[in-house]
Amino acid sequence: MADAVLRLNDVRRLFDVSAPWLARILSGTGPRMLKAVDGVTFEIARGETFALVGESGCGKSTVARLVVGLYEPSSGSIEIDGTDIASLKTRKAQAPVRRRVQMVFQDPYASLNPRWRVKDIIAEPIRTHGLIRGEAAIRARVDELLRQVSLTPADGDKYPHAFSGGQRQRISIARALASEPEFLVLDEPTSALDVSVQAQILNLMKDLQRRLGLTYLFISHNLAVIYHVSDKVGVMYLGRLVEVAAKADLFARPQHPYTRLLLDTVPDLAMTGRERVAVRGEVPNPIDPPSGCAFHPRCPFANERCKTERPSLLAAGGNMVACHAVQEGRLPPWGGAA
Amino acid sequence: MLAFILRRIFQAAVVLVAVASIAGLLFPYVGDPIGCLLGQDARPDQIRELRGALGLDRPFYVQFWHFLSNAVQGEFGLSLRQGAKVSRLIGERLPATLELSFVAAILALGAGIPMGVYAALRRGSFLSQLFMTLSLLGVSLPVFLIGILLILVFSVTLGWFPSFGRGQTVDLGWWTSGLLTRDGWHHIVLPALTLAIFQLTLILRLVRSEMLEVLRTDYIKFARARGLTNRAVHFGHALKNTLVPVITITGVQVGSIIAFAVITETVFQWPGMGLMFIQAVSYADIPVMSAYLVLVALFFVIISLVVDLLYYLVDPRLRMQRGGGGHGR
Amino acid sequence: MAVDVRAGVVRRAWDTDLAYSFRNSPVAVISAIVTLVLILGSLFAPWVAPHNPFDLSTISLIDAFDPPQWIEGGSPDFPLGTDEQGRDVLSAILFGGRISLGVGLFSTIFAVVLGVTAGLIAGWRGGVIDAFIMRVADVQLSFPAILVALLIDGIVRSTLPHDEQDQIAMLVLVGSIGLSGWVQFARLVRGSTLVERNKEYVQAARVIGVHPIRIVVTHVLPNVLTPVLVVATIYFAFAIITEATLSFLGVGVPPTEPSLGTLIRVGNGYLFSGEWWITVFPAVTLAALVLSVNLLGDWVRDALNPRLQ
Amino acid sequence: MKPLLELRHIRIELPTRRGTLLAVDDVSFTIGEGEVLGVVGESGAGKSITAAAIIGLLEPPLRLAGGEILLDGARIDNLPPDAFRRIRGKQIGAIFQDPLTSLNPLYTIGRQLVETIRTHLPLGDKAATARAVELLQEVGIPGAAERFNAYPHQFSGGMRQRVVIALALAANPRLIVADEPTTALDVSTQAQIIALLKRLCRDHGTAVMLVTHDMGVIAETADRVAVMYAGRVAEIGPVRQVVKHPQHPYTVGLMGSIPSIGDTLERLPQIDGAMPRLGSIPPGCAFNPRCPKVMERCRVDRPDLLKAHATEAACWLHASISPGEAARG
Repeated sequence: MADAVLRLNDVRRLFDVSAPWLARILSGTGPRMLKAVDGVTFEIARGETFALVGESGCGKSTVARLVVGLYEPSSGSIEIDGTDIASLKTRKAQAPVRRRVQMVFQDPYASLNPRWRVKDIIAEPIRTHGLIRGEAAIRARVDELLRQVSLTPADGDKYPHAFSGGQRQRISIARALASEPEFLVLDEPTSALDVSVQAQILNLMKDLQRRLGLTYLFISHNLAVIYHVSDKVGVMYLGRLVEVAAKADLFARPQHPYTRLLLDTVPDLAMTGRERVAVRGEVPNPIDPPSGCAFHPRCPFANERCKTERPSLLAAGGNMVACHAVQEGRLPPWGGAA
Repeated sequence: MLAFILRRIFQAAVVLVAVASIAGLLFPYVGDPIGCLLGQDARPDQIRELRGALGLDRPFYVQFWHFLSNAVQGEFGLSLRQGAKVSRLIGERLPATLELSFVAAILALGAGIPMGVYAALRRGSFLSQLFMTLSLLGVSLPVFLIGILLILVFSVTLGWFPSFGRGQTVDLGWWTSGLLTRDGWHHIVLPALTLAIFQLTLILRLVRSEMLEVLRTDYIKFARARGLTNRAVHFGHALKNTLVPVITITGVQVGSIIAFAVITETVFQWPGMGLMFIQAVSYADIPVMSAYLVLVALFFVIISLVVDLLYYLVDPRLRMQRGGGGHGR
Repeated sequence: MAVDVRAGVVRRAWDTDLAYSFRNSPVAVISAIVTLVLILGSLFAPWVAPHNPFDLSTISLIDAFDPPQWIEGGSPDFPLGTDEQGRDVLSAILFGGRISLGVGLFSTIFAVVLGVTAGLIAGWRGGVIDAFIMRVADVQLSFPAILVALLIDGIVRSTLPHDEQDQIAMLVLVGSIGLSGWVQFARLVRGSTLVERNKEYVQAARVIGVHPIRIVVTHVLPNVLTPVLVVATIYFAFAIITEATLSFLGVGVPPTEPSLGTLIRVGNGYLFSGEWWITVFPAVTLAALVLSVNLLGDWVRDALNPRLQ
Repeated sequence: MKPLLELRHIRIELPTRRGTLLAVDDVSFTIGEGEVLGVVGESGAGKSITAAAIIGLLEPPLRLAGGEILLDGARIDNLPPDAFRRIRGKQIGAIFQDPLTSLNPLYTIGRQLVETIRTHLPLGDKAATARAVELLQEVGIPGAAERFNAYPHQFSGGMRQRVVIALALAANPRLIVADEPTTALDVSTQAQIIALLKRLCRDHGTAVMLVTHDMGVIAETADRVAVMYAGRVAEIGPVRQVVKHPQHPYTVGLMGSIPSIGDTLERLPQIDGAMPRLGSIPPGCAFNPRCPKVMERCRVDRPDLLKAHATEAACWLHASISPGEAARG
C-alpha cells in the first residue's frame, strides 16, 4: 500500500495516574501509568474507511485524539501523508498538515460552543487558516457548507440550541469540512443519536466520502454500524489491537476470541433464536491490566502461555491476529453469529 | 489513611510557616512604631536609643530569624505600645475570645443545621420561607450593624442585657472564665448572638442548598423507588450525604468566627484578642499583630485538620481509595 | 429602519426567559427598584441632596442634634435630622452612599478581573502554575476576607505618611477588598475552566488549530462567565459590607469623606444619649442597599440555573 | 384474565411559561402477569416519563393530568403518598439507567439491601441479612457473603447493576419497571445483564416493563412491544410481529434504519427530519410531516390505535381494515 494517508508505528500513550508522592512513599508503591494506547500499528489507505471497535477504556478514543494532535504520543510515530508529525517542531509548521486532518466528536451537544452563531462556528477554521479573505466570500462558503450537510443558509444565523442532535452533528461535520480536509476522524459520531437520525448521518458521511474523496477513521462500539460503514476493521482491547482485517473477513471469519465475544453480544434483531456463548467477566481496570495476553482471564481458550507471554499481531487466515491460540491452531472454527 | 493525615499535617505546617513568614517579612518594613511611641517631636538620640532597645537597628534578616525562632517557642517579644510581653497579653485575652467564639459557634451550628434541613425538606412551607427571608436579612446585615441593633433594642430600649464588657469572671489560674457566673452569661448573650447570626444564616443557606442538591440525585430517587419511608430517605440517606460538603464549608465558617470576633469585640468592648488586634493595628504594634496573625492561622489549621478527619470518617470512598491498592472502578 | 431594529432588540430582550422570570418575580422587581433609586440618588447626590454636608460654610453647630422633622424639635430643613456637627443626615447618607457604592463597585471589578484571570490561567495550564495559584488561594482562604482586607489596609496605612493616607485611602480600600476577594472568583473560574477545557467544542477548536490564547478568550471565557456574574452580584453586596465594616472599625475612608459605615460609627457614639437617628438612618440605608443587591443576586442565580427552568 | 398493570388514557403535562406541554398524551396499554413489555422510542418520546408515572415518581413540574393506572384492577395513581410508597419496592420494583449513581455511596450494599427488605417484609435483622446474601448470590455476585459489607465504589459497573437488580427484587415485586437498564454499560456487560434480568423474572414470575431505545434488546427480551412517538403509542403488538412486520410507517422506518450485520445496503433507508419537540407537535398525526405515506386526513385527524394485522397501529392507513374502529376517529 503505497498511498497511506495515515500510518501509526508502534504508538504508545501513557497517562500518569500515580497517587500523590507522599502516599506513594508511605505505601511503598511506585508511580502508576495508565497505558491507554500500548503499541498500536496500522495504516489507512486513501479513500478507505478504517474502523476501530472496542469497549470503553480500550483506548480507541485516545487513538483518535492522538491522530488529530490533541495528545502527543509517548512513543512511536504518527505519519500523515508520509510526514512524521513529530518532525515538525512548531505549531506553525504543523498547521498545514493538521488542517488536512479534522475530527467529528461524539456529543452533538458539547461539541458546539453554545454562545456562537452557527455561521461563526463553521467559519472558524476558514478564518484560522486564512483560507478565504473577505466576509462576503466567507459567508458564501459557509452557506455552501451548510447546503452540503443538508441544512439551509438561514440556519447559519441561529445558535446551536435551536437545533436537534442530528442537526448539530451536521453542523459539526460542516465545521470539519470547512478546512478542506482529506481525512476525517469520526469518534462515535452517531452513538448519542437516535437510530432514525443515525441512519441520516451515516448516509451523509457516505455521500460526502464519495463526493469529496475523503478518508475516514471511524470509531464506534457498535458492530452493526461498523459493518455498515467500514472497509477495514481493527478490534482493540485494553490499549492494544487484537485483530485487524478487511470487513468481510472479520465478520465472516473472526479469529480472536475477543472479536468473537463482541460479535456474540450483538443483539439478534432477526430473532433466529440463536443460542449464544455466555460472556464471562467485564473489562478489567486498564491501570493494571492482566499479564500476558490481557484477555486471558475472560478467554475460554487461555492456557499457561497466555498468562505470561504477550502475543503479537501476526497474519492468520487473511486477518492479523494477536492470539496464541490462533497461532497454535487450537481454536475451534467460528460457528457464525449473524 | 496515614498518608492522608501526614499530607494534611504537612500542608498545615506549610500554611503556618507561610503566614509566619509573611508576618515576619512585612512588619520590619511596616510603619514606624517609634513615631507612635515617642510622638512627633522626639529628639534623634531618643529615637536611636529606642531603636536599639527594640532591636530595630539590626539587619533585616537577623530580625526575621529572631522573630521566627521566637515564634516557634510561642514568644513574640514585647508589645511596643504596652511594654508587656506579648505572650502574656495574649494569655490574658485568649479566654475571652475563645469563650465568645465557642458559644457563638454552638449557637450557629445548633440552630443553623436543623433550620437548613427543615428549609430543604419543607420547601415552600410558611416556616421555611420565613427562615429563608430571615437568613437573607442576616446575610445582608453587617455584623457590626447587628450588634448595634441588638444594643439599641435590648440594652438601650429594653435594658435587659448589658452592652459592653465581660462582666464578672472567675480566675482559674491559667484561664479566666466568664461562663461560670450568672453575670458572665448575662454579658455574653448579646455579643454571642451578634457573632452567631451571620454564621447561622450562612450555614442555614448552605445546608439547605446542599440538601436540595442531594435530594435530586439518582440514589435518592432510587431509594424512593425501593419504597423506603420518607424518614429513612431524608434522614438516613440524604442527610449523611449532605454532611460531606457541609462539613468542609462549615469548618471554614466556624473558623471565620474568630475573625468576625474582631468586629463583635469592638462593638461590645469585649476584652478579647480581636479588640487587642484592632488597637495594635492603629498603633502599628508589630509584635502583637504578628502574634495574633500566627495564632489565628494556627486555629484555622487545627479546624481544617479536624474537618478533614471528619470528612474522612463520613466518606468510605476516601477511607478505601488511599492506603492500599484498592481499585477505583 | 434603525428604530425598527432597536424596537426589535427590545422586544426580543423583553421576550427572553430572563426577562420573563424578572417580570414574574415581585421580589426581583422591588429590589431592582430599591437598588436603582439608591444608586441614582447617590450618583446625583450633589443635585438631589438638600444640603452639601462637605461645604463647611453651610454647616452651623446651632443645627446640631436636630431630630427628624416629624419629631418635636425637628425642622423641615433637615428631613432626617442632623448629626453632632449640624450636618443634614439625609444629605450625608446620599453623599456617603456614593463612597460606599463606588468602593463596592470598583473593588468587585478588581476582584473579578484578578480572579477570572488567575482562574483561567490555573484551569487552562494546569500543572505547576495551577498548583502554585491554588496554594496561594488556599493560604489566603484560611484567613477570612475581612481580616485580609484589614491587614492589607493596616500595612499600607502604616507605611505611608499621614498626609498622603487620606488621599489614597479609597484606592487602598478598593485594593484591599479586591485582593481579599479574588480567591473565590479564581476557584470558581478554575473549576469551570477545567470542565470547559475538556468539552468537545474546545477540543474541536484545538483540532482546527486555533491559537490557545484565542481559544481561552473566545471559547472558554464566555462560557465560564455566567456563574461569575452571580457571584459578582453577591460579592458586590459583600464588598459594600466590608467597606462599611472597615470604616466602622476606623480603618476605612477618612472622616472627611464619610461613607455609610463611617456615619454609623460616628452615630454609634450618640446611641445612648438618645440621638438614635444619626446612626439608624445610615444603617437602614446600608441594610436596604445590601439586602436588595443580595435579593437581586439570589434571583439572578435562580433565573440562570438551567435546572430550575 | 385481568392484566397485572393497566394504563388508561394517561396524560402527563409539563407546565411552562409558554403554556402547558403534553409530554405523554393519551397512552394506554396493559402488562400481563409475568409478561415482558418492551417500550421503545427515541429520546423525548415519553417512554421514561411513562415509567416514572407508574412508580409514582414523576419529577415536578411534570404532573399526571389525566387517566388511570391500575394494579390488579385497583387504581394506584390517586393513592396518598404513603400508600403509594408501600407499593413501590413491594409490588413494583424499579431499575434505573446508571448503576454508578443509583446506589448511595456512603452505605454498604448489604445495609442498603437489608434496609429495603425490612421496609417491606416482616423479617428480623438476621433473616433479612440471610435473604440479602441469597439475593446477591442469585444475581451472580461472586463471594456474596464477603462482598456484603463492601461499598458501591468497590464494584464495577456491571456488578453494581447486579446489586441494583437485587435491590429491585428484594421484596419479590410482581412488576419491575426497568428504565434503560443497560444503556450505561459496556456492550459485553449489557448482554450479561439482559440475560440475568430475563432469567430472574422468568424464575420469579415477575412482569417487566423494559424501557429502552435499543430495538435489539427488546427483540431479545420482550414478549410484546410498544413503540412510542411524540408522547403517544404509535404501535403495539407481539414483538415478533412488530419487528418483522411493522404496520405503522414510523415503525417501518425505524426498523429499516437500524443497520445490521450481513446486509448489503449501500445506503440505509432513512426517515427524514427528527421527532418534533414537545412544543411543536403538529396537529393530526404527529408523524405526518415525516411520513412517506401521508394523506390529507393525517394532517387534521389524530388516529387512535387501530387493529392492523397482528398488531395495533395509530395510523389511518389501517382505517379501511377495520371500518368500525375508524368511524370513531
